[in-house]
Amino acid sequence: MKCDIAMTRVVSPISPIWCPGCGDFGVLASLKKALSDLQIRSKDTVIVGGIGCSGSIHNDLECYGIHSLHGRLLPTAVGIKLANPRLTVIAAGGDGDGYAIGVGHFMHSLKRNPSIVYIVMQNGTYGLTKGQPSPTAVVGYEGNVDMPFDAVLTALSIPSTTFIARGFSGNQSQLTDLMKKAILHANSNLGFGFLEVLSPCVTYNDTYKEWREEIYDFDAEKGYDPKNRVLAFSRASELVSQKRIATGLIYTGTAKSLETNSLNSEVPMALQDISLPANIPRYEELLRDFR
Amino acid sequence: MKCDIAMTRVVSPISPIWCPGCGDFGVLASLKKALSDLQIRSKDTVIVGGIGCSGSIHNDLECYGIHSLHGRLLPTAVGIKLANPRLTVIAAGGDGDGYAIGVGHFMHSLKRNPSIVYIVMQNGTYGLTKGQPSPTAVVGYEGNVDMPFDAVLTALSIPSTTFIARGFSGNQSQLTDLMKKAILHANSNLGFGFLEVLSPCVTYNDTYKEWREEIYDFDAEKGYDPKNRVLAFSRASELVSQKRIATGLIYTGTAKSLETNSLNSEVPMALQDISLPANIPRYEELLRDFR
Amino acid sequence: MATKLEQTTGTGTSLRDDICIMVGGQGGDGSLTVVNLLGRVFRSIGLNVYDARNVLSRIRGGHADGIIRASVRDIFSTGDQIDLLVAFDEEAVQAGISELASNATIIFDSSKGELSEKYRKAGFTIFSAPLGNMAALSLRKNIFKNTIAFAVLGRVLGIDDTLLRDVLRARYEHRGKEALEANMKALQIGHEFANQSIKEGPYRLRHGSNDGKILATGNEATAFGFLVGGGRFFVGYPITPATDIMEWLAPRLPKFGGVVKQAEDELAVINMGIGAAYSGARVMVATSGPGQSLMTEGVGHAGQAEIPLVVVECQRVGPSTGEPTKNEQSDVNHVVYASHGEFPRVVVTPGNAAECFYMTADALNLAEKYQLPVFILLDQALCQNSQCIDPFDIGAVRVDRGKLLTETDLAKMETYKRYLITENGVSPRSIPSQEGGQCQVTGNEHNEFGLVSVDKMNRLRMMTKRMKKVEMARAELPRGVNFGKADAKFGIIGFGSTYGAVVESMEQLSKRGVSTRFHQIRTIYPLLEDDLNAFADPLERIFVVENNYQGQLALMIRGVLRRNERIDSITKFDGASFKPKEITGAILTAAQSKRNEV
Amino acid sequence: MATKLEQTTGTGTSLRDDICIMVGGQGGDGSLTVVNLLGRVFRSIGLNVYDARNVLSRIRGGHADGIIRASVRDIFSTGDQIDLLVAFDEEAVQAGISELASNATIIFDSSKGELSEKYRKAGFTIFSAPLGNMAALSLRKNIFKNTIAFAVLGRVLGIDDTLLRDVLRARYEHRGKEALEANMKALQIGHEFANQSIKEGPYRLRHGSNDGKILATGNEATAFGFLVGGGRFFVGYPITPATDIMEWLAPRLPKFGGVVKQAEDELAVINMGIGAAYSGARVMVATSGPGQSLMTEGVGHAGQAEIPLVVVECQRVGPSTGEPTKNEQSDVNHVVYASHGEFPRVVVTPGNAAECFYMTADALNLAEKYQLPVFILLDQALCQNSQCIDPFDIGAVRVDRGKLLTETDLAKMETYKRYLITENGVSPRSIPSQEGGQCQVTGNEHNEFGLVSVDKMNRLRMMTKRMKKVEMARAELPRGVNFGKADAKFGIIGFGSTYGAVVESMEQLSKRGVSTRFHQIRTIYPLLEDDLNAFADPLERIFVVENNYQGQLALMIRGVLRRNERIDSITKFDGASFKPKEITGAILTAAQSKRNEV
Ligand SMILES: Cc1ncc(C[n+]2csc(CCOP(=O)(O)OP(=O)(O)O)c2C)c(N)n1
Ligand SMILES: Cc1ncc(C[n+]2csc(CCOP(=O)(O)OP(=O)(O)O)c2C)c(N)n1
Ligand code: SF4
Ligand code: SF4
Ligand SMILES: [Mg+2]
Ligand SMILES: [Mg+2]
Repeated sequence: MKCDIAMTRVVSPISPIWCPGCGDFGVLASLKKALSDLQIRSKDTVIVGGIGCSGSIHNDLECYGIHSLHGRLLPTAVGIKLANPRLTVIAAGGDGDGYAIGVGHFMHSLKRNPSIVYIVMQNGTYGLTKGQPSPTAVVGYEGNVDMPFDAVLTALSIPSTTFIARGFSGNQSQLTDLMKKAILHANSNLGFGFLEVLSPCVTYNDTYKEWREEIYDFDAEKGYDPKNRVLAFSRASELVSQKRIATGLIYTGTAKSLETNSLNSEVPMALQDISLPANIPRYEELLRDFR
Repeated sequence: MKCDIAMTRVVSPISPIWCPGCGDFGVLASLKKALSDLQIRSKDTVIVGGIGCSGSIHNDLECYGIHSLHGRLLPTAVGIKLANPRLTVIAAGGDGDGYAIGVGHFMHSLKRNPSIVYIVMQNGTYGLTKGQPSPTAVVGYEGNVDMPFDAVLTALSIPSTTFIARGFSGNQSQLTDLMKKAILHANSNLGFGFLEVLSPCVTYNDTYKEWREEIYDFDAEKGYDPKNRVLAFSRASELVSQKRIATGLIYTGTAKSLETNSLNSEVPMALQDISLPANIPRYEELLRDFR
Repeated sequence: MATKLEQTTGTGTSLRDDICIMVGGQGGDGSLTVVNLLGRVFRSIGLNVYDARNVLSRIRGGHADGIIRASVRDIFSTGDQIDLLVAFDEEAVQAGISELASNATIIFDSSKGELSEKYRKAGFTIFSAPLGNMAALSLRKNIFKNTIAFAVLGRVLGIDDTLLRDVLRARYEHRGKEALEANMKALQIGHEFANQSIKEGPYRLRHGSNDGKILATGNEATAFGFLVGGGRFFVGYPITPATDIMEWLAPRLPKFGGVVKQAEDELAVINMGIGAAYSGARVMVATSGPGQSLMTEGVGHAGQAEIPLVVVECQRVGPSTGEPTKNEQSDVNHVVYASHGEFPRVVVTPGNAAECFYMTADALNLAEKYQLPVFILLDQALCQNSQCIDPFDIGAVRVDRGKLLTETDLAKMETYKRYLITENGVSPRSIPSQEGGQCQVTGNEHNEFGLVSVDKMNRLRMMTKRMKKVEMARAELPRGVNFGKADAKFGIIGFGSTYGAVVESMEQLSKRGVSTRFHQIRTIYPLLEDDLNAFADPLERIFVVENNYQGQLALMIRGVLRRNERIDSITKFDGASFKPKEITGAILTAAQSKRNEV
Repeated sequence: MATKLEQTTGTGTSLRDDICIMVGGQGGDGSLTVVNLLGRVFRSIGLNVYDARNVLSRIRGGHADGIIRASVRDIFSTGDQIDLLVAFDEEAVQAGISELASNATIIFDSSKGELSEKYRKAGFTIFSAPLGNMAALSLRKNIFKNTIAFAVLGRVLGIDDTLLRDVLRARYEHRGKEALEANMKALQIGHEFANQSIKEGPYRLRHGSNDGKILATGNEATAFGFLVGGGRFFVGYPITPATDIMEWLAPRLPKFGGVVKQAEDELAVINMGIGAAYSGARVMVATSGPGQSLMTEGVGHAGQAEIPLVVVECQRVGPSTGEPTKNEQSDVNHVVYASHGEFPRVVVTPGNAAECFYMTADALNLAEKYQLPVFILLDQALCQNSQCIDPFDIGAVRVDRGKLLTETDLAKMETYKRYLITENGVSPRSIPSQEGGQCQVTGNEHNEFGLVSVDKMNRLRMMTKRMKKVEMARAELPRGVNFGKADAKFGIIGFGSTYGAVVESMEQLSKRGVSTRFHQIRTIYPLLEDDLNAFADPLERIFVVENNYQGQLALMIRGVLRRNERIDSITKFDGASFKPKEITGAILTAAQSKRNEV
């Protein structure tokens, strides 16, 4: 990401920890480009990383970065956003992080519709812990017996979801485009920009080839209407049963965002004057409740 | 439940802790009837309760009962079933328990398809903690701003779900019927019998009247095909957008059960001979791995 | 159906400057409403009150009672015995009988039959009437029996009818005309019946002069302290006995530009809290034991990532789901030691509602000044029992945000390092949106920039930096308060709600010729060893009073006190708070026996 | 490109009965493979080995190294210094330099340039060759440099070429013909190059007589102990350094009718474990600090509901995500005190792989006999370092399921009470499917039938019953092991992997004229106070050695030891294990200075 301030002044991002060829490089590149194209200032951007190979992505950008606990990046990101809704908040982590240990928060974020972006780097495995099956693992992968979780279908099942997309690390231009759309969605206070990225783990689950074949790109389909939830569900389901994978902007709709629903102050909480003198008279009023 | 052994010999179930009129009485009554009609022996039945008003239901039956932690009844139930798949395992708890703190386990249970029954007493509120909004609370209830969670839609989004139904505590005969179906489904090793029950909280959220009006009963619709997942989703979604609620047997399908997938022994783990002498030669073989 | 008020064993009127009343029946009988009304009455006549509830973890049915004590003096316990019992059923008498004074009065609802002989002890005055039936008959609702009982109580206590009416009106005024009228009628019915039987009530209350005082529970005071201390972001998940804090704040915080969020579970609670605090808001979360257990990983994360955060832990009976509505202090070890690895934390323990207010406001400062999690450890009795205290001195609160940088500060810096190693371990903190403060924050071990590092030297320096903060904070942590005689040979150490019972026990002991000194601990981690030793050095024996099984505080104190063979443990773990006489008894017994080596 | 093997500063051959070798480079360079191969070589010549890894929490890249020590004696540490370093890059030399012996040998891969002057200390013997380039040139893959290095190592150590070939073949035999051939070719290339430069290698190894020994990590031994102890249900969630246990069991447990499940998180892990244990299976779960934090509520539940459960906690550097691959012992407080409320638990601490095996099998008995959670507290070094030990004596294992009822037992009973109050606190247990054993099990406080109760008397009896079990278990908990001279004045107390370094340090101290006695704790909760005091009484000073910052064990011991001013803490918290000389140094320094009051 082309930074608006001198980079070394703040911190020299380390080079990514990923294996050569890891899909996450593509995610990072797209994210950098999207932020830079949208001219979002690094000082106003917070990247919230999960725990996993993917969850180190915040280290490689020059924004504010916070590494949350395994599976907890979404509540962390929501807290950040509520305290200061002016920020561009991007949570980015792995599929184990998001769909296994963190799936409860995923469901509730889909439901609350906070105006943040959530990027899941899906690789069908737990990379950092050396290749155990993640919830998206296919049957047979490393002894996995469960049918894979399809986050797009599940996101569609939550009536308040507003942005559901899937990209592929191997398709940079589409991925960058989807990232920009997700960021614009969130930054326009429209709600939760959910973007799953197929991001192969070349070391433990190299799926580049399969995925290239399995992808069905809705963006490329003329006349596909991403505003129709039921249609999106039925089309995506159909693809799942054909062992294919829907990509592109799959659904976008409207619902009130969490910030619209919960916040009533012009000044973000993080920036308010909380000093005593400013508030004494109003506090004194509350004392009455105790009389 | 008409018990097959003298009840006082084991334990006198206490009388339910519920407020007069609570929907949970209806759930208990149906469950008793279902177990008794199916002639399932109390010694082979385990009821796993959650934490909440609803989560005390195991106390009022004379089977084996275990009260798990708030939100953890599903993993507890799955552990029980895996250790002894011959048991009839019924997890029963509240909507706060199941869809808020426990929703991660709900998702993974839907995915794994364990052959247990899961009854959620949905009342749109946290009864036991005095009426805060639960994930199914409607917008406006006690300050709730989020759109309600519809577990049926979400269950439909998981490709390996095999039994999805919704009953109403105010409709005993249908409820009993659905319970029997769910139990038979699980006990035939077909997988997860998910049954949400609309069970009004008369104290904090008395929805008897509204729900009677809002219910749309698929069981009553001639020609409704519960085998078509996409159709079920589209019909149920439509009802949601009309502020109506789908009830009845909404979906049933097939996928391998967790037990089929994971267990390979005739004798349940819980009943195996684990004494040393029986196994020494085979253990000795393993010693070789360390040479 | 007999509707007369029967009185047995009259005893004449006694003038009281301290009285304790229990009102009990089935959950939903409205016992707690009577307690609440009595509180208003007592406060109107200048008395201090203290109340406690004894309810089940269920919404309706099952025994439930409330206790209210009124006194001309400051009180922070329900005392040793119940003088007056209002029982809506016999189960309530059974529940109260062991605590009744030998000359107690019982107002008994005989709708389901007269009180059994076995409860009619000599010395008791018993007023018996079918209150429920009377209510059902005249007002069609059994529930109005509680207002009838309130009327009878007024007479028994010699309270002016007008005052009762005023109090009742104040409570029901805003609940619709119908409710108000029915209750006023119930009051009248009660009075009429009382007229028939009670000529002169058994009690008269001395009026007090507590007009300036306010009434607050520890939870309310904590919530208000948070607001006044500049707290703006509260996130919680319902759990007894912590929920009140969320419910107090919910309608109020948004008026100050803040937000109250109910999360999906306590894992989300602590991590949303971390996010908001990192973002720059002043944050508090509150929970009880089970929720605290789920927050375990999160608090360690806050410690390691150096996030300022206040966590209120409202203890109840554990372990596991335990007894949700009952009192205990058994999470000391848990908040002091929980979470893997080692990180700085502070645990403070207010002893009454006033301290809850001031110490919460200050906890926010401590959290920000030292960039660490600060726990406020409460217990159910402190959380939920109402108490009379001096009005909160709002002007006395300070807001100190510590080394929080401004953009101007940042502009002057060559390089910004979030985890700069400094003299006192605290690194200047930027918040997102500040130009030049961009940095990495992580729960992995990291270098000064916040980048992951496993360098051994770095590890040593970072651990030392972080742990040092606790030592640096020591000087401004809430110090223990000493009570009692400077030359006493017996010492008592306690924390939280035991404060009230201990103080009364000291008086009792003093009357028995045993003079004592009490050190009320207000920072339980780190223990302020110097203060403790200074307190303890002159003492021959030290009794650590706490509501748990193991004597958790006692064990901690043994680790830091000189001559620790002087320490005895006084514990109670049956779900109830200490009564003063229980402490008195334990100390007297111990005083008589020879010193036992614990 | 120069492909000759350059040697600087030859030193002649030294005959060793103990040698320590480090192999380092970037993650993915195959350093650990070389270590593994060396292990096989050394064991073939009858030596004991002990290895350790130093890797980052990433899959490829970044510095990674392995250390292997071989000795004719029993060894459980990597010792004090590295004799021989194989460095695939200069970073590896930098990483190892501070630990190199003054007369160390370095085999350096010069593909990216010669080793800097600053690392070429006098006394070092340096063999330099472009190993990577050689591999790339001849075999088209840089990665074969590790096999080339292995060949060179063989010559440097004076190992017979045939042995190297056999070992290499054994490893690659099952990985396809191509891999095998390429590696054999690499070996040959290495040997050819060595032929040119190394006439006589700097080392000769004395052969040992350890043929009967096996090689195991603590994790493998724990997993096997679980299986032999009758464990059939294992559930986990991947986390370093615990995952190996799950991975060892995954292919093996199902063959015995058991199951290994990977759950969605650690909350599911502990609760599935509880369910399966309740159901009647023998259950173990394993995790590291972060997962243990998430299990906090669950372990309290197991304690309260009286569920037999074994929890393995593989400590790593904390707090929070910390340093996942590094060694620490900082979760002592956490496993001993975590979870709200009070419940019985046991925490055992094996010190080597043999103890891991036996103590895990026995932990299953303890859990079932006393119906409580038993923690096995390991640390990364113990978990993952391979060590040579005597073969597990399978016949010595006992399976004791405690008071587990049969249907016949139940048929004889009038009434079955799951939580019957008994002499020793243990209630006979039924499992589902047993007729007559139907009952309620709950984490709420309950009566003997398992029905929820808040009765005060019941609470007192139930708490006492449960807590008593720990006291009852004491007699059969793993006792500490004493080493050293009975008349020593200096004592050492430690647990877990520090065992190896302590034992070597004692020898060093003895050579310096300081005789010591060592108490290796194997039950850390409850502390076996009598044993500890018996050990400590004759001692003048006691050093508690542990890998953490606070001296957590030392603080616990202070609470139970007589004359606790004798206690000193020796801690280390930089992510590395103790070296014997560090302990020796600390004790010598302390011995010289006057006794310091901790
Ligand atoms: C509570 C907890 N449990 C387990 C771990 C160990 N852990 C670290 S990363 C990871 C999984 C990573 O998988 P994923 O999120 O898919 O990321 P990837 O590495 O594949 O990008 C796990 C289980 C942890 N850090 N914390
Ligand atoms: C970890 C934890 N957090 C919070 C609670 C408090 N709690 C008890 S019941 C309950 C919610 C009950 O709601 P629901 O599951 O809908 O059951 P209902 O009472 O409505 O039947 C909560 C939050 C708890 N017991 N444990
Ligand atoms: S292990 Fe897989 S996910 Fe992790 S960095 Fe390597 S390729 Fe990427
Ligand atoms: S509070 Fe509501 S859910 Fe609970 S018992 Fe009463 S009616 Fe039922
Ligand atoms: Mg992944
Ligand atoms: Mg509910």
